[in-house]
Amino acid sequence: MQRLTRYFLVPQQCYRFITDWSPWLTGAFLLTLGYGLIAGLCFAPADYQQGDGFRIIYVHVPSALLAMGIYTIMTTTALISLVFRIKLATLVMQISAPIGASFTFLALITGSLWGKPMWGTWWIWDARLTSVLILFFLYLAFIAVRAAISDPWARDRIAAWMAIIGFINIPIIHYSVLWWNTLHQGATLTVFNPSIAPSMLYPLLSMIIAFALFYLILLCQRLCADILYQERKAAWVQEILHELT
Amino acid sequence: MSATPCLHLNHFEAHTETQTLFNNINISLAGGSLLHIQGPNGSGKSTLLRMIAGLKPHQGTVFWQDSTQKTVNIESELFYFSHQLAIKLGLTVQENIRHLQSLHGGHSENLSSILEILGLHSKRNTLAEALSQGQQQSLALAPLLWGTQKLWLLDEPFVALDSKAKRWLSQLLNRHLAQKGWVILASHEKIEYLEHPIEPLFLGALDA
Amino acid sequence: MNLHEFYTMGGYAAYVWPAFAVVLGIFGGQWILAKRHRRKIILKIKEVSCDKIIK
Amino acid sequence: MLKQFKILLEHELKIHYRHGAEWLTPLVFYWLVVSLFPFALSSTQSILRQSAAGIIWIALLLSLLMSLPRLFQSDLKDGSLAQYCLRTSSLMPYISAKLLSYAVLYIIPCLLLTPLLALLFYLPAHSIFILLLTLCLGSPILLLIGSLGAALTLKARESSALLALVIFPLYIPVLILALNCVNLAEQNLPIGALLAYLAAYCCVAIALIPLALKSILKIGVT
Repeated sequence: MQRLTRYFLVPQQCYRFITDWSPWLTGAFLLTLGYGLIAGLCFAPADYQQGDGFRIIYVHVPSALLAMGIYTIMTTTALISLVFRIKLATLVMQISAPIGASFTFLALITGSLWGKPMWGTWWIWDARLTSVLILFFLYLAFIAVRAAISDPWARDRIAAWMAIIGFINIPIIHYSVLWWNTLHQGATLTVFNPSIAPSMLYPLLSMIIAFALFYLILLCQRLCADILYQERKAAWVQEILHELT
Repeated sequence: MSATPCLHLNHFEAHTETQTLFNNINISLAGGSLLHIQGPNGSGKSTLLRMIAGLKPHQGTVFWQDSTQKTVNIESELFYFSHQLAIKLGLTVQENIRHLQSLHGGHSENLSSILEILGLHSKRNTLAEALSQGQQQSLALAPLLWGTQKLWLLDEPFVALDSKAKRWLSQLLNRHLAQKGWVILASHEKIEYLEHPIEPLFLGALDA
Repeated sequence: MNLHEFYTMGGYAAYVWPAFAVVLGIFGGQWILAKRHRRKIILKIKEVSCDKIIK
Repeated sequence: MLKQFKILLEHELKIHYRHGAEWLTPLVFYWLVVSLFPFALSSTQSILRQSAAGIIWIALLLSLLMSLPRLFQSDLKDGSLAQYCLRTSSLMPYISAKLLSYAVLYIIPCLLLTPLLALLFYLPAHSIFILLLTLCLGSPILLLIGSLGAALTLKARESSALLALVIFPLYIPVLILALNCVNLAEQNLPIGALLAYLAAYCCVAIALIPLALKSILKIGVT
C-alpha cells in the first residue's frame, strides 16, 4: 500500500513510473495491433453469413467496449476526486473525456459502415446504436461544460458531478431505449454469432487489448505533461526541462 | 493562550495565474477586536474575506477557541457582507427585512424600530429597486441590528453610506466589539467614530 | 486468400477499408494532439520560469 | 425551516407577480411551437393525431429550456445564493421554494393549456386524459433534471445552449415512457406498468435530486 501511494500520490514518482513504463506500453500496443490487424484482415476466415464484411467488428467492438469502459473510468475517478480530493484522479477524468468521445465516435462510424451492407441502411434506431449515440452526447456535454467554466476549482468539481450524473443515467437510458426498441421493432440484430471460431476470436481479443493500450498510452502522454505543468515550480521539473533541451 | 475566546486564521494564501497575492497569513484575534484589511485594488482584500467566509476554496483554517479552549467551527456564526447586497429588488423594504430575519435568525426586534434606525420608515412599502445605493446598502446591513453572529465579515461596508448611516454602523461595531465579538473589515477609508483599537493588516506589499 | 480478394474484401471493400482507415486516422490524430499538448505545456513552463529569472 | 420555506415561497411568487408578464412568455412560446407543427407536417387529421403527444412533449421541453437558465442566475448575481449557501440550513427551504414557485409559474399554466392544444390535434378525450396524466408525472422529473442542469451550468458562459446539451440526453427515458403510455392507451392496451415506472422515476428524482442540487449550488457560488 505504501509503495502504491508513493507511486501515485507523489507527482515525481508518478512521472518516473509513467516514463519508465511507457516504452513497454508502446511495444505491447504495436505487437497486439499488428497481430490483430494481420490476423483479422488476412487469416481469419470469412463469416459464412456476412462474408468479409464482418471484419469491421475488429475495430467496431473494441471501440464500443472502450467507449463504455472509459466512461466508467471517468466516473470512478470523478468519485475519487470528489471524495478524496486527489489531483491525479481529476487529471485522469479530464484527460479521458476527449479520448472516450473519439472512441465513441469511432464506434458509431464503424457501426454504421457495418450496418450499410448488412441491414441496407446507414442507421437504424436500434437499441445499441441509440444508446451509443446518447453516450456520445453525454461525452460532448461533459467536454462542453468543462470548456465553458473558467474557474479551475469549480470546473473540476462540476465536471465530476456531470460524469456521475451521466453514469447514473446510462442504465436508465439503456433499458428504456431497449424496451422502446423491442416495442417498435422486431428482433434486434446481433453483431456476433453466439459461438465464434477461435481463429476469429483471438484477433478480436488482441485488437481489444491494443485499443485499451492505446488509451493508456494517450493517457500517460497527457498525464506526464499535466504533471509537469502542475509541478512547474519544483526543482525536479526544471531538471527534466534542462535534460530535454 | 489566554482564557478569553480567540479566533484563529491559519495559513491563508492566494495566487493568481502569475503572482502571489498573499501567503502565510496567520492571525489570532482575541474577542472584541477588529481586523482592518487594507491595500490597493486587486491586492486580494475581498478574496481573503471570501475565503474566510468559505465562499472560495482555500487551504487555510478558521476556527475559534472559546473560554474553555474548545475548538468551535465558525460556519454558523458568521455574517458576510459584500457589494453583492443580497437584497431582493422586487420586494418592498418591509418584505426584505422579513426575508433577512428568516435567513439570519436571532430574536427579531420590533420592525418599526429597525426601520427607524435605518432611516427607512417612510419607505417601508417602497420596492427596494427604488431606493438609492446607500439606502439599499443600509438595508443589507440590517441583520447586524438583531443578529447573534459572533464574526462579522464586512467588505467595504462604509462606501456608499451617508454620515448618519456611517455613525449608526460604527455604533453597531462598537457594541459588537464591547460584547467580545469579532469584526474583520476590508476598507479603503479610515474608520471613524470607533472606540476600540484597530488591528491593521496590509495586503499587496508582496508585489512591490 | 489471394491479393485480389484481400483488396476487394469479397465485395465489402467499400465498407471495410474506410472503417479501418477512420480508426487509424483518429488514432493518428489523437497521437499528434497528445504530442502537441506536451510540447505546448513545456513551452508554457519555460516561459514562466524565464519570467522569474528576469524578475 | 418550514416557516422559512413559506416566506421564501411567498416572496418568490411576489417577485414574479410584480414583474408582470414574465410567466406568460414560456406559455405563449409553448403554444406557438405546438401550432407550428401543422404547417410543417400536414393538417391531415390522422397525421396530426398520431404525432400530437410527441409534439406537445417536445414543445414543453423547449419552453422549459427557455426559462430554466434564469432559475438560479438572478440569485447568483445579487449575492443571495451565497447567503443561502453560508446558512446551510436555509439551502433546502430555498431549493424547494424555488422549484415549487417555478412549477406554479411556468409548468402548471402549460399543463392547463394542454387539453386545448390537444383538441387542436383532434386527440380523443381518453388520450387527452392519459397525456395529461403522463405530463403530471413527467413534468416534475423534467423540472428537477432541468434544475440540476441549471446548477451545473451556473458558472458557464453561454449557458442556455449548454443547458440543452446537458439535460436533453437525460430527458430521453422520460420521453420514451410517457409517449409510449399515450400510444399504448390509444391502442387500448394496458398502461399500468408504464405509469408505475414513471411514478417511481418521479419519486426517486424528488428524493435524490435536491440533495445533489445542494452540493452543486455550493460549488456554483465559489
